[in-house]
Amino acid sequence: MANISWKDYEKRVPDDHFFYVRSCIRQTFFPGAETALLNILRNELGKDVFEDSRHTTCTGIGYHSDIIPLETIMTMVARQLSLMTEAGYRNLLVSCVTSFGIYLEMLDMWKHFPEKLEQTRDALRKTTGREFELPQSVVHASDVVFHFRNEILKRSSVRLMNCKSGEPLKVVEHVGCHYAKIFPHEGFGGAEFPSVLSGLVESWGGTVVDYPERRHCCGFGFRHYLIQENRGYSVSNAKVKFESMAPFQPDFIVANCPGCAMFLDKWQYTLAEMTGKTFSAHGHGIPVLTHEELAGLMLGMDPWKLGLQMHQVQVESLLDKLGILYAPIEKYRLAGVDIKPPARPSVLMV
Amino acid sequence: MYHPFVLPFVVGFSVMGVVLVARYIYWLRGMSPGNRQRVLWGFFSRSTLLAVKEILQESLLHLKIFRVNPLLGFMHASLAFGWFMLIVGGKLETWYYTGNFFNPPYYAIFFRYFEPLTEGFWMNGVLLFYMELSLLIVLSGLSIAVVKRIRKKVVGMNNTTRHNPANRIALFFLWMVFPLRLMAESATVAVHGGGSFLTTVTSSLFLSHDWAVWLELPLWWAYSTGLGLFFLALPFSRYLHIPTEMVMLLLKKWGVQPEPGFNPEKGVQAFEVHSCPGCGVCLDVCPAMGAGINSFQSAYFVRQVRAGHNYETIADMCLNCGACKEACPVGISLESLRLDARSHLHRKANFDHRYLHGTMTLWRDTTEVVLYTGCMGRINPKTTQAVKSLLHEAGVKFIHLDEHESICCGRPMALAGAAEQAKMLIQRNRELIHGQNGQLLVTTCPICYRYFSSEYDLNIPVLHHSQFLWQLIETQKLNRHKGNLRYAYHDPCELGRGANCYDEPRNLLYTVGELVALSSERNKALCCGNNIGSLTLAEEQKQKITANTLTVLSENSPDYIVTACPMCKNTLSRQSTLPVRDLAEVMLECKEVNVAGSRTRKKQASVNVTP
Amino acid sequence: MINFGYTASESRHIDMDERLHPAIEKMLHREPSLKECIACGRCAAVCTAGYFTGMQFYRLNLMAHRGLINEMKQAARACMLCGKCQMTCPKGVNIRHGVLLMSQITDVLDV
Amino acid sequence: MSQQKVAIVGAGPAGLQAAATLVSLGVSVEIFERNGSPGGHLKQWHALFPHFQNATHALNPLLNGVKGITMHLGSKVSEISHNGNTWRLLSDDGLKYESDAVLLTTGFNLFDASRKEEYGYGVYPGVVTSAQLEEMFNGQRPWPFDKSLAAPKIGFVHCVGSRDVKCGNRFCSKVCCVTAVKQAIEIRKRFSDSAVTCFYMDLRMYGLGFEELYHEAQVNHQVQFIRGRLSEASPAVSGKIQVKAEDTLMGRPLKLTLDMLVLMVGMEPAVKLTAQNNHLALGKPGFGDGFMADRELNTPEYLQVTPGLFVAGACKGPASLPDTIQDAKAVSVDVYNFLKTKS
Repeated sequence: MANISWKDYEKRVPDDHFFYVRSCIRQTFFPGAETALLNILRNELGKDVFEDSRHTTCTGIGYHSDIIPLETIMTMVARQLSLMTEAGYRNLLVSCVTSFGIYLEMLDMWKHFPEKLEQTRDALRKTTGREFELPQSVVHASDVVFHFRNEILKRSSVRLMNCKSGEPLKVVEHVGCHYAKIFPHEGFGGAEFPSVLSGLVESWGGTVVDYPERRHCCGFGFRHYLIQENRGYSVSNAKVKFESMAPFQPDFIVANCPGCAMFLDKWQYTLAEMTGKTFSAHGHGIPVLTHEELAGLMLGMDPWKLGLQMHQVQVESLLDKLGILYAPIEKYRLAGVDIKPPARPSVLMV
Repeated sequence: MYHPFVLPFVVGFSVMGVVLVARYIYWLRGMSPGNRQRVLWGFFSRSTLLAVKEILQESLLHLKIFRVNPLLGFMHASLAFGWFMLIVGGKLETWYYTGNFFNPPYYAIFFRYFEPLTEGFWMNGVLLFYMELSLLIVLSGLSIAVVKRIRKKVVGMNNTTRHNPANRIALFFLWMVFPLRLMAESATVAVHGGGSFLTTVTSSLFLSHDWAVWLELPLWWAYSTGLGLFFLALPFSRYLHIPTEMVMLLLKKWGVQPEPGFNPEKGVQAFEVHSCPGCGVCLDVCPAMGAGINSFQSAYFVRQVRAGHNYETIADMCLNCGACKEACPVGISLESLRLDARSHLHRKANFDHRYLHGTMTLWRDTTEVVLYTGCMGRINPKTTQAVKSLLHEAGVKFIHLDEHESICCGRPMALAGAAEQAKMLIQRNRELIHGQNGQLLVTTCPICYRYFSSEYDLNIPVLHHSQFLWQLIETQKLNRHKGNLRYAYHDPCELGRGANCYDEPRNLLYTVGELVALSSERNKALCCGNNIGSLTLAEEQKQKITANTLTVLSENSPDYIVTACPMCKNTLSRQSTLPVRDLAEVMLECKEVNVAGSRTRKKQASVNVTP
Repeated sequence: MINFGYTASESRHIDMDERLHPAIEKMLHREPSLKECIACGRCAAVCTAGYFTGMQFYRLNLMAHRGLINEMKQAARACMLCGKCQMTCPKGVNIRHGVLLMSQITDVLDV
Repeated sequence: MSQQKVAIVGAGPAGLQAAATLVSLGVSVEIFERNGSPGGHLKQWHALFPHFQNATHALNPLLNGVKGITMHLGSKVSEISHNGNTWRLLSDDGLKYESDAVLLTTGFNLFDASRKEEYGYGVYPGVVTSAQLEEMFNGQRPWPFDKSLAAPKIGFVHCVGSRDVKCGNRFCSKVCCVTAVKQAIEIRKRFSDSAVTCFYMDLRMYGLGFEELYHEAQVNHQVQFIRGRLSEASPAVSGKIQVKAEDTLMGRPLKLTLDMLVLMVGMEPAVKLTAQNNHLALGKPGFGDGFMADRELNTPEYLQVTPGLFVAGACKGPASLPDTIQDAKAVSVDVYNFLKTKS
């Protein structure tokens, strides 16, 4: 193919018929985001997104903590694919960036070491009696949202602009490392210039902040934060990133991996407690959204239904900027029942 | 016996008296109890007589200046002693005339106005003549002072002190006083007659009778005002040295010790600081003057210390070579004053050498000589090599204490004003030296030698290697034949002025060759320019001083420039076109070659390009 | 501040954005030759105190120029002011005066 | 015999000097210059090291030297061929010329800084090259930062495209270090309270007067010299550039925000001798790839692969202006001697 620079590399994304596999962290910490994505794809865009309740974890947390042998992971992935084959789908839609990396890694290993593929088929047959076929394409949730960004824009009255001043919002986009850094061809714009989120932001009216530590790791990484002794390393990484983006005073951060979103959000509280400093001018911190939550807001979904009140950094200031209406008293009412709001942090203004 | 014109004099004189007494009491009060005891015991002791003798010799006759520069000496003597003669003469006149000893003070000074005509052999003859002679002496001194101000070369001085406004005003009044007296007395003589040789000549030359009648009183007024103003200015100008020096000499004779630390307003140090007349003798001897650097000389340093401000930069700049201290006619301890000022300036610096515990333990059996080459030893390996081979040749058993690593002797820290913080160095070095149980400590560096002998109180004697080599020659442990090489010997400041060792090096050179005479040597030797004493002199300034010293050293084109200090040798050899050697190297080299040695260093080719 | 059982480490970056510390600026004004140091290491090689401790003047000078005042002041304490370094310095830096100023530097180099 | 002719390819300082010398020796000369005007890089330069001599003082004598000599501007020589003992030149605008000898004074191109993308040249407006800075001093180019800024912070990066295998140039371009120090002083003089920092690997102040320049920069202008090659430049707030480098003497990373980053771009041969045009080769290409070599470095004889083809100036390797002018004179005399033997 003509040699084009990575900046303009476009990845092929199928238009329909996805077999969806969930993310452990996303459904645990951001259940609203998960259902929002499915809601958007199925109801708003009318896509066929099939989900088999029997599918399991992709073993990501264990794999990245070195406690699961490779063969086990291969068999688990094979089992997922067998569910997909059974449901008759060929396009795998992955919700979490880490599992996206794992599925691609396994497929890549099978490509280079066919005997491994045979062993996995044999192992799966012995343990579950199942057969599986390799998927035609593997895409991440943010690929799909990026792919249908114009359709979503058509259906949306919201623009990533300050509703009063009309200024485009300054957005920091953070792409999960396993999205394109392992297999550059699997991400829009390759490893160096991933455009899956910046494309979203720019097409929805925002401007992307190009700050010095833009490509720096957010500090999530299972290996970093699982054991308390390592967490210092994890929070220090996030600190480097925040200190580098702070001068640009971004309006919010959008991330496509549940881990990055969660930690960029949670570490702001920890850092505030540790250093007494917040990274936003007014002391509320920089709100962090995942791409599904952003898409949900664009499509007018209720912020509290999206579960944005569960974020560490409150999002009201962002909602005001976007001009999205929300009922403050509903913030902590779940199905009509008042739940006790979380304790107020000492430094981070809520 | 009174006329209003005496009032300015009386006011001036009494104000001066009050101010002086107040300041002296303030300074004396600052003395420690021990010093007070010494003053009380000294007061009625023989040392007071000695002090009076020295006051006569120095404060009045300025004999020290005479030895250095006779014309300058005469100028000071005539001014001081002449004025003293006037005062005594006035006292005698009034005493003899009125018969009682005590008269109003102004009466003696303006006696001539009150009693224009006096008769009798004593009054009109001897005393009158004596008074006019004294006046003439003072005026002669004054005229030299004026000439010095205009063309200092005539008086044999290259530099005179740049005076600040206060000194210039006081100088002006001093110069006015005596001519006015002459004119006033001549006017009275012109009006009433009488007078001796001087006044009669002046009045006939300048003052006709009717002019004199009109001018007489104004002149006396002018004379009295001049005196009064001078006395007013005295306590705040360089002339404060006149009374203060006398008190200082007394205190010193009584053995009063300077108070610890830098306090120019306490005890004998205060008297020393205020005895500096700013005479400028220290300017000519300062090696930096030859290089055109004239901002930090002692005259200016003491003046700023007295003023109490901006002495900081010049305190750090001086090379501390001791030339000014040697030449100072008043004998002010300039070096300790400067070092005290530096320790005050750098009091916040804190050094910590506790890491020296347990280092360099060299416990060996007894030995004859402990050789200490110091920090600079390693920068001049040839000197160390030479000393060692000479010691071997002389069969002396020695240990080279700091062959591998050395601990600084502490003198550089003292020169930077951090003497207290060098205690650890001194203590550790002493332990190591004593640890060798040697009988003698020999060091190749005059800087260390001076500190070992003054600060260390070692249990064995210490010699500089030049002294020890001379001992070896005298005891025939080393013998050399006389060659015909011409050597110019540079006296290192710390060995010559610092430790009073001038002759041994010269004897050594004399045994092996000819000694070239230099325009300034021994205690007047110039500094090599890189003395460790200076803190803030820039590299270029030091190089200029070195260049100037080298011109003196090579003025009679010697074959070798020889010195006895690693610092001087390193510094001089950087810029010298002549080869520079340490004494030990010369002694070693002469063993092989007695005839004119080959010049090892090619002369720098100087090509003149004609356009 | 809550103790989480782990801490965020400070960045090891030297921030060159702020101008030199006023005390360092004043020191460099009083001893301009300090600015000429090219960190060739000769001073550290001949250093008498350097034999026993990690005393290296060129690093002190670098610390001064990078604003690390406390480390500089602490390291300067080992010096014996013997002046060997100054004898060998190829750029004629007045090292003795430099170290003296460095060891007495306070927030404001008052003398 | 008719007057002998020499074709000079390139009207930079080398070409102009060679032309003047040859004409003074009675040889007829024609110059071919691909740009619109003669003078090479010198015409865009402001001041020359080490004494800040104005570039026009060096350029004007060279230009006056070639008055009356035919000069084909804007014509790029595309073909040089040789048969018997006459040379034929073809230029892309259709000129033909025959001569008895050809003197190549094609000189150098400045390294294209965009090939070091991590320095952000062409990406961030504040990143400029040393040549562009000279144009700013000349007023031919606007300053990339707001001149009324209180204390502008300017950084210089040495060895951009030189001594760097990643750019294919192992050689040192010799003159960028001293140029950087000169420009640093000019910046300090132009913007009195600016802060200038130079990131260097070794400071090669090889010539007379250069160390004094370095001394002046350090002591009189407080230029900070940091030994550490710049790793990357990234955008900071309001168009500033944040640079990261390792201070290898301190062993510590350091961070600095700059208003302008000047890249000291190295030299590359304007005409790159490669396999294709090696018939032009005067023996194996010299040190660094692409520079021409007409003889072994230290021996006077020419390799003379094809007699009559001479080379002078910076096309033989990085050279300062004095080097170039001396070389041009020397080679002109060789050309003259060659012509004498031929006729």
